[in-house]
Amino acid sequence: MKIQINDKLCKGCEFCIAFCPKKVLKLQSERGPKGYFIPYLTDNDGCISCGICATICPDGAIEVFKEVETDG
Amino acid sequence: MKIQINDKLCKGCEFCIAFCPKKVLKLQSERGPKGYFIPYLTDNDGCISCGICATICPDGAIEVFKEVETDG
Amino acid sequence: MATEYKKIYQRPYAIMPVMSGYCPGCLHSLATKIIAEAVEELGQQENAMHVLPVGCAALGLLYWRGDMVGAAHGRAPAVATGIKRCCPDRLVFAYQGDGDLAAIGLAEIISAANRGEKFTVIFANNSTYGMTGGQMAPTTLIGQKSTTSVYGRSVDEAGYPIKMAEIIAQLEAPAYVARFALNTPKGVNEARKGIKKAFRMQLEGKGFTFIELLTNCPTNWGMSPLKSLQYMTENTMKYFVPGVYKDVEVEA
Amino acid sequence: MATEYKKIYQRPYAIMPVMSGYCPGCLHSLATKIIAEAVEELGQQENAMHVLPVGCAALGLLYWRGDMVGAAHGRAPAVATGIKRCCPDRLVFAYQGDGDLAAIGLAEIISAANRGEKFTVIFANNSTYGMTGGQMAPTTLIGQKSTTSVYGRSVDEAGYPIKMAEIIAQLEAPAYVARFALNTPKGVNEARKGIKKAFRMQLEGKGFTFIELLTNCPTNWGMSPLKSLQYMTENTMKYFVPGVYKDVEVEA
Amino acid sequence: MAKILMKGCEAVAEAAVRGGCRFFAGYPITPQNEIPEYLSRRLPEVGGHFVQGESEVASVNMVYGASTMGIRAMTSSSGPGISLKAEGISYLASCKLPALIVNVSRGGPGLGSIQPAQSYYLQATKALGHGGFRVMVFAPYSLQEAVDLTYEAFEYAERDRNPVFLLMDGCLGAIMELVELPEMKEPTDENTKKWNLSKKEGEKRPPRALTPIYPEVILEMENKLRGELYKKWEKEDVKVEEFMTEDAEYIVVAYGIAARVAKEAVLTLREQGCKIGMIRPITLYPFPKQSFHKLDYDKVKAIIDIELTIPAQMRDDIALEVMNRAPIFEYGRSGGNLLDDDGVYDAIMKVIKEVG
Amino acid sequence: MAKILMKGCEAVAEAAVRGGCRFFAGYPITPQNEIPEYLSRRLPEVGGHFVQGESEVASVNMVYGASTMGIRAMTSSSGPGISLKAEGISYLASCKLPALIVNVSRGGPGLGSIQPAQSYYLQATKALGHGGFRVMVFAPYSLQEAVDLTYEAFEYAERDRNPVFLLMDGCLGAIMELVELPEMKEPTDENTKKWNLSKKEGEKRPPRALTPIYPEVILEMENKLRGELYKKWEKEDVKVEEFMTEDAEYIVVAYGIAARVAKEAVLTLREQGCKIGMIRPITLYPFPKQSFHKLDYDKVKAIIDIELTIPAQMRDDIALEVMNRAPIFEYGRSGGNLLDDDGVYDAIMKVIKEVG
Amino acid sequence: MKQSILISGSGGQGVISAGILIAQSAADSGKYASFLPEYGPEQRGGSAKATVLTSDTEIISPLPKKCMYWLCMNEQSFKKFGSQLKEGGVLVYNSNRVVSPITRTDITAIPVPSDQLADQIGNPKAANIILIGALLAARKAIIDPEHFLHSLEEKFMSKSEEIREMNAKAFKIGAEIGSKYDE
Amino acid sequence: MKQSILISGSGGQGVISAGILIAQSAADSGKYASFLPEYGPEQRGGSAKATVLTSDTEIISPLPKKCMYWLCMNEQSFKKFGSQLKEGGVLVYNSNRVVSPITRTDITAIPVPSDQLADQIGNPKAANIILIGALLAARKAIIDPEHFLHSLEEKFMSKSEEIREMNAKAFKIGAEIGSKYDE
Ligand SMILES: Cc1ncc(C[n+]2csc(CCOP(=O)(O)OP(=O)(O)O)c2C)c(N)n1
Ligand SMILES: Cc1ncc(C[n+]2csc(CCOP(=O)(O)OP(=O)(O)O)c2C)c(N)n1
Ligand code: SF4
Ligand code: SF4
Ligand code: SF4
Ligand code: SF4
Ligand code: SF4
Ligand code: SF4
Ligand SMILES: [Mg+2]
Ligand SMILES: [Mg+2]
Repeated sequence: MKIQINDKLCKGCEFCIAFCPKKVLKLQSERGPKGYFIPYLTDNDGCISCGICATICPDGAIEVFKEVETDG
Repeated sequence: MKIQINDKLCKGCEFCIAFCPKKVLKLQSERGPKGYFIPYLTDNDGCISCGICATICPDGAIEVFKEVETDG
Repeated sequence: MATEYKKIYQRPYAIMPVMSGYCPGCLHSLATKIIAEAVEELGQQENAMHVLPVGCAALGLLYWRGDMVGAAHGRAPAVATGIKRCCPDRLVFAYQGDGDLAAIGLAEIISAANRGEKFTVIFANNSTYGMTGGQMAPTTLIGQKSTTSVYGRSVDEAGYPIKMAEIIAQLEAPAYVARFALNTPKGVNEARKGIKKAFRMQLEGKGFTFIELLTNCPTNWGMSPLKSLQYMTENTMKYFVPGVYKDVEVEA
Repeated sequence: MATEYKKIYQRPYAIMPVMSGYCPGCLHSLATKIIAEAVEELGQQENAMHVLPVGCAALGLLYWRGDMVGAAHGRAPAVATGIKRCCPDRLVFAYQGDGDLAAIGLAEIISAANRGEKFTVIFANNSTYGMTGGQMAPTTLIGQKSTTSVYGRSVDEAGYPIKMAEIIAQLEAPAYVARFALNTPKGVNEARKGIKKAFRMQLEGKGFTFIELLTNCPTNWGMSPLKSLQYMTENTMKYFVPGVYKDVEVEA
Repeated sequence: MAKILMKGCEAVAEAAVRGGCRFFAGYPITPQNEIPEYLSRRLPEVGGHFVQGESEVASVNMVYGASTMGIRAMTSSSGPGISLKAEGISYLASCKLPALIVNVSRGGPGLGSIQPAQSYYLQATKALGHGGFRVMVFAPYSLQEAVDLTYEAFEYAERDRNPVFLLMDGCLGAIMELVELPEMKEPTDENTKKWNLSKKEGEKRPPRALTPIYPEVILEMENKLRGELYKKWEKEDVKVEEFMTEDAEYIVVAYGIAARVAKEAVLTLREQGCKIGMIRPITLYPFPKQSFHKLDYDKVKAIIDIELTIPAQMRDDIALEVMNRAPIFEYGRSGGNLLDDDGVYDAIMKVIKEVG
Repeated sequence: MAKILMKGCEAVAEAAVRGGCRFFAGYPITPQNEIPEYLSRRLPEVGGHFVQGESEVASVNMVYGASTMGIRAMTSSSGPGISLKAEGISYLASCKLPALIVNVSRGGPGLGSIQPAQSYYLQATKALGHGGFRVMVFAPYSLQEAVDLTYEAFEYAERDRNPVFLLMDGCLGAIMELVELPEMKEPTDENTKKWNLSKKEGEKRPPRALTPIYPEVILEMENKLRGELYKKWEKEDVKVEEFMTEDAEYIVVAYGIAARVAKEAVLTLREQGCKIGMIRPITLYPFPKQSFHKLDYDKVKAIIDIELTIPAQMRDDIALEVMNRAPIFEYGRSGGNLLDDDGVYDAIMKVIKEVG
Repeated sequence: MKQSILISGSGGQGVISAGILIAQSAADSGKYASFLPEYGPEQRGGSAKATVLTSDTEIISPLPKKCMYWLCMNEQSFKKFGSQLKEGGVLVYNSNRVVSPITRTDITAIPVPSDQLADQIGNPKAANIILIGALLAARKAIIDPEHFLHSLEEKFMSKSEEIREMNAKAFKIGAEIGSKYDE
Repeated sequence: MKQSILISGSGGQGVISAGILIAQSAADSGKYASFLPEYGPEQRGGSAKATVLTSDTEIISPLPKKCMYWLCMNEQSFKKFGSQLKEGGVLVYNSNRVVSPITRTDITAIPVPSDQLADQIGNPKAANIILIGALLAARKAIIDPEHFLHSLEEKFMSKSEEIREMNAKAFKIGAEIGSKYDE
C-alpha cells in the first residue's frame, strides 16, 4: 500500500481525507483500538504518493511509500 | 518687576537663563535659602514678558507680569 | 522487474512513537511534528533545547524527544534567555500559546525580542486559552465566543485581537518574523520551511527569530476538527494575515 | 495714566505651593506642572484622578494637589483600569517612568492600550531608572552609560532602546498617541497641548490616549541640568523622534 | 429559599455578587475557572464590571484600583497565580484596602497538579507577600459555608480595611452540592466613604490620596496598629467547629475537605465507641487557639493533624497551642492524590493503636 | 588574605563570583542595587553572564533557565521584588533546581520603606511561594559572615537541589566593613552533571527533561522527600551562635543586624553583672531548635525576641521550642526606623525589671 | 439510603455530564446529592473521574474510598479504578472499550456496547446516557428511572425536540440491557 | 579607642562620600571601621545620614544611639538629629546652611562656612572635605590628619592632579578652622 495509517496514533480528525487530492481516503466504519474511526486507502492505484495526507496529518500517523521498480 | 522668582521653589537649574530670548536673567552670586543660586532679572525694561522662562521653569518658580496702563 | 514500496515519508524521530495528548485535529500536534522535522533536517536532534510553556503545549513533555525544560506560564522567553546566554551553541527554542505569550508573558516576549536574544520563539496562536477550557484570549477574534465572553468578544470591553508578529517585527533587534497558518498542506509546508530558516539563522547567530503559527482549538471552539480549519480560513487568517514580517536576510 | 503689573502666568493650583522633591532641573517637575495646567484648563481639578507610579514620580505624592493613588511598580495601567471601569466619568491618568512602563510594566501598558481602556497614560522617558540610581533601562540609548552598563549600552547584550509610542500607536484601539520633548519651551507648549487634547478625548470617551514625554535625569546622567537638555537634543530626540503617532480625530 | 444544586466556584461567585461585589478581575487557572466564567456573565447583569486581566499580577492591581473607589472588588486564582499576586496583596494590605481574594487550591509547589490539595496553608496564614502583614483566612468545608463566608467577607474586609482571603481546596471548588443562597445586598460605600476616592456627581471635598508611601514614623505606627488588629482578631473573630470534643481522648484537627473526610471517620469511630472529636478551624488565621486551650489534657491521648498536603503545614500552629500536653500525629496525601474515608479511618486507627 | 573595607552588597556579589556563580539576572530595587551593578562589571570578567531582566519575574525565570544548564546562578532583590519572584522560586523548588536568591530587606508591607528592616522573616521561612516548599534561609550578621555564607550557598543548593535564600537586612547590604574574601572556586558541574541539560561539545546522551510537571504519584513522593529533607536540615545543617547562654537568666534572641545591636547590649549588661546571653539563629530555616532545648529553664527568667520589625515575626518559632518554660517578650522597631544600642538596652532592662 | 456511584472514562466521553445528570436528578427528587469530578490536564483523551453520592441525610464526606456502583467508559480507567468498587457492587461498562476480562466475582458486571449503540442511534455523545440507563434499570433504588427520564427532559428543555428524543432513546436502550440484571 | 562620627545633610551634599573617606582612612591605618549610610527615596535634596565607627577592636553594633562627633551639612538634618550627639561631643557644621542657633552647651560647636569656602576654591563639591578637615584638626585622635590626607590622595589617585590638589586644599582650609578648637 502506498500509505500506511497507524491506528495507535490516528485520532480520526479526517484532515487527510479532506485534503487528499485523489479522494482515495475514507473512514472505516468500525472504531479503532483507541476509540477513533481510522481512515483507510480505498484505492491504492488511485493514490499518487503525493504525501499531502501525511503533511497535514497532525499526529504523524501516516507513512507514505512510492512504488519503485526493482530488478528482483 | 515683570517676573518674580520664588526663592523657596527655585532650584537654580538655569533653564530660564538659557532660554530667555532677551538674556535678561542671571544667577545671583549668593545662595538662596535652600542652598541654590537663584536667578534674578537684570533688566526689567529689557524683559518682554514673553513667559518663556516660566514655561521652561520645571519648578513653577516664576510668575510673569505684564505692564498695563491703568487710569489710576 | 518487480514493484517495491520505498518509504518516502515517515514520522520524525524527535517526537515519541506514541499518541500525543492533544485533542483530535489539534494543530499543536501538527506544529510539534513540523518543528521536529525542521530540527532533523538541520541535524540538530542532539543539540536542540526545547522550552515548553504552560498551556496545552505542556503536553509536549510526553511527546517531544530531546532535551526539554518546562517554563512557568508566560516565562518561556526568560527561561530561554538564561539557557541561551549560558549555552550559546545550543539550538534553543521556546514554544508558546497565545495566553502564554500575548497575555501573561507579554513583557517577557517583547523584552526578549527587543534585547535580540539569539533564540527562536514559536508562537501557537489559537485565539483561546485551550488548556483552561476556552476563556477569551487577547487573540480571540471580535465576536468570537469564549467562556468569559459568552456573547462574543466585544471591542468596547476587550479591544482588538493583538497582532504579535506585527509588534515583534516592528522592533529593531529581531532578525526574522513570520506568520503561517497550519490549516492547509501548503501552509504547513511553508511553516516548516520558515521554522527551519529561523533555526538556521539562530545557529548562524543572526538574532532573535519569531514564528507565529495560526492554530485551532476544535474542543473549545466547539467545532469538529475540519470545521475548525474552515473557521481559520474564513476568520482567523483574515485578521491575522500570514506572511513574512521581517527578514534581515532579505533586507540586507 | 499709570503702569501696573498684571499677572499673566502663575503656577497652577493643582501642584502644592512647595518645592518639589525632584532634583534641580529634573523634567519630572516640569511634566507635573504642565499636566496640572492641562487639568486646570479643562476645569478638571475636582474630577482628576492621578495614578502615581513607583519611580521618582512617586514623589508627586507630596507635590500633586488632587485625588491620587499610588500603584505598584509598573502596574499603574492595571490600577487605572480598575478605577476607570468603576468610575467612567472621572478624568483618570497614570504617570509612569520608563523603567515602570517599558520594563516591568510592559504587559500592563500594552494590554491596557490594546483593550482600549479609556484613560490617559503619560510616560516620562528619561532613559534610565532614576530613583534607584541610574541603571540601564530598556530606553537607555546605545552607548549611553549607566550603573549596569558602565561601558555604555551595547546592542549585542541589550538590544535597542524600545520605542513605546510607536508600539502603542500600532495597536488598533488607542485613539491618540504622541511624543513630545520637554527640553525646549516649544516642546513644553506642544506637550501641554497634547496632554490637554488627550484629556479632552478621554472625557469624550474616544479611547485610550498615550503621551510620551522625553525627559532627563541630570543626576544619574551625571550632567548639569542644562547639559542634560542639550544631550536630549543631540541624542535622545534623534532616536525617539517627537511627533503625533496616532490620532483618530485626524484619521476620521 | 430553596436549596439548589450548584458548583462550588459558581456558588461562591454568586455569593460574592449577593454580598455586594461589583468588580472582578482575574485570569484563567484551573480549578477556579468557573469563578471568572460565571462572573463574566453575572456582573454585567447587576451593573458590575468584569475584566479578564492580562495576568494575575494585573488582575490584583485592577482590584486594587477598584477598591480605592469604594467598590467591593474581588479576584480569584490558584497557587501559582496567588504567588504572582503576592506583591499586589501586600500593597492592598499596606494601603489598607479591602478586597476579597479567593484561592481555589491545588497541589504544589510549582506548576504542581491541578487536582485538589491543601498545600497553601502556610502561604495563606503566614506570608501572602512580603512585609509581615496578615489577612483573615477563611476555609470553608461545605458549599453552604463557602457561600456564607464569601457573603460576609466584604464586611470584614471593610471593617478592618484589609483584604480577606478565602481558601477553598480544589474539591470544594469543583463539588456540586445543595446550597441556599443569601439575599442580594445592595452595594453601599457606607463603610468606606470616609476614605475612598470616589466622588458623587458634583461632590466637592478636599483631595485624598491612597498610596503605599508612608513616612517612617507613620509606617511604624501603622505596623503597630496592624499587630493590634491581628490580636483583636484572635480574641473576637475566630470561627471554629468543635465537634464532639468534650469527652474526647483523640482529637482530629482538620479543615476544609480534609475535615469532611475526617468527620466521617470520627462518626464511624464514635459508633464503634471510640472517644474521638474534631477541632475544625474555619478561620485558619486567626487560628482557633482557644479550642486547644479548652481541651482536657488529662483525657486527650493524641492529636491527629489531617491535611491534604505533605509535609503537614498546620502542625506547628497546633503544637504552639498544645504545648507538649499531648502527642501530635499527622496524616495526609498530596500531589493531587485525595484523602478518602477509609484512608483517614485507618490512619486514625493506627494512632489509636500506637498511643494505646 | 588581607581584610579590605567593602560595601555589603558588593562583598556578597564578589563572594558569589568566587563561589562559582556565573549567571546573574536581576532588576533594580533599593537597597540591593549594588549587587547587580557590581556583577554587571564583574561577571563578564570571569566569563559569566549578567542580564538585567525586564522585571523580577523575568529575572528569576532567567535564573531558572541558567540553572537547568548546571550553571551556578543567582538573583537578588528586596521585598516587593521577592514577592514577584514567589512563583519562580516555587518553580525552582518544584523542579529541584539549585539557585541563590538574595533578599536585602527593607520595611514593609507594600512599597514600604527603603530603609533597613527585618520584615521578611515569615515569608522567607514559611512561604516564599505557594505549595509548602521550604528553602534554607541564611541570615548573616556581619559582612564576613555574609561573604562566607554566600560562598557556601551554592554547595548547599546543589547538594539539596533546592534554592538557597540569603536574607540580609538593609543595614548589612549598605554597611561597609572589613572582610576577607575567600579564594576563587573554579566553576564545576560536578554536583549537577547527573541531571543538568548541558552538553559538552559532541556529547551524546539520552534526552533529559526538567519540568514542573509530575504525575500525581511522583509528586506525592517528591513532596514526601522534601519533608524528609527539611527534617534532615534540622538535624544536620543548623547554624547558630550561642553567646554567653550557659549561665544566662535572660536570653536575647536576635538575628542579623538586630543581633549586633543586641550583642552590644548583652556585653554591656554582662559588664554590669547581669547574667544574660543571646541565641543568634544564622540559619533562620532550619531554625536552631536545639539551642532552646539546651537551655536550663530553672535559670532562665525571660526570653527577649528582638527584631527590626513590628509585629514580631520570629516569636512563634521561639515559643514553639520554649514551650511555656519561660516568658517571651518582644522588642522591635519598624518602618525604616532603626534599632540602636540604647534602645535595645532599655528594652532589655525593662524586661529585667518586670520579671525581677 | 446512601448511594455512591463512580463514573470513569476519558475526557470528552461525558463522564462529567453523566455525573451531573445523576446528581441533579437525585436532588430533584428531594435527596441530598453531591458530585465531585476529578480530571487530568488534557482537555480530551486524559482520564476523567467523578463520584456521585446521594443520600436521605446530609452528606458528610464526598470522598468515599469505594463506591457501590461504577459506570466505566474505557479500558484505561477500568484498570486504574478496579479496586474502588465495593464488594457486591455493580459495574456497568462500555464493552466497546473495556477489553480486559472482568475477573472479580463479587460484583455484578453489566457489559454495554455503548459506543456502538450510540453510533447506531446516530448520537455518539449519548453513550454515557446509555450506561446510566443500564445502571438505573438494574438498580432502581438509586433513582427511579422514570424520574431520571423526567430530569433528563428538564435539563435539555432548551434544546431541540430531536436531541431530547435522542437522549430518551439512549436511556431506554441502556435500560433495556440493564433491566435484565434487575435484582 | 572607639570613635563614632555622625554625618548628616541632604542627598547630593557628599554625606556618603565623606563617611566612606573617613572609614577607609581609618581602615588604612589598621583600625576596624564601619560605615553605615541611611538615605531617603529622593536622589537629591532628601535627607542623608551616615554613621562611621572606628575602633581598635572588632565593631559589634554599627548602630550607636549617639555619636561623639557630628558633621552636619544642613538645617533640616540639624533639627532632626540634634539629640544624637553625645554630651561632650563635637559638632562641626556648615554654617551656610545651618541657621538655627546652637543651644547645647555641653558640646563643642565648630561653625564652618563650608559652602562658601568650597565655592571660593571653585569646587562646591568639596564642602564635605572642608568639614572633615575641621573635625580631624580639632580632634586628632580620630585619625591623624596627615594620614587622612594620604588616604585622600590614594582614593583620588586615578583622578587629575587638579582634583587631588583641590581636595587637599579643601581639607587644609577646614583644618585651619578646626585647629583652633584643638583640645
Ligand atoms: C501563573 C499561571 N496562571 C495561569 C495558569 C493556568 N493556565 C494553564 S494553561 C493556561 C493558558 C493556556 O492558554 P494558551 O497559552 O493560549 O495555550 P493553549 O492551551 O491555548 O495552547 C493557563 C492560563 C498557570 N498554570 N499558571
Ligand atoms: C517591584 C519593584 N521592583 C523594583 C522597585 C524599585 N524601583 C523603584 S523606582 C524604580 C524605577 C525607576 O525608574 P523609572 O520608572 O524609569 O522612573 P524614574 O525614577 O526614572 O522616573 C524601581 C525599579 C520597586 N519599588 N518595586
Ligand atoms: S499520498 Fe496523496 S493521493 Fe495518496 S492518499 Fe495521501 S493525499 Fe491521497
Ligand atoms: S489526518 Fe492523521 S490523525 Fe487525522 S484522520 Fe488522517 S491519519 Fe488520522
Ligand atoms: S519673560 Fe521672557 S524676556 Fe522676560 S525674563 Fe522671562 S524669558 Fe526673559
Ligand atoms: S528655571 Fe526655575 S528653577 Fe530653574 S533656575 Fe530658573 S527659576 Fe529657578
Ligand atoms: S484544548 Fe484545544 S488547544 Fe488544547 S489540545 Fe485540545 S484542541 Fe488543542
Ligand atoms: S534622579 Fe533623575 S529622574 Fe529622579 S528626580 Fe533626580 S533627576 Fe529626576
Ligand atoms: Mg491558546
Ligand atoms: Mg526613568
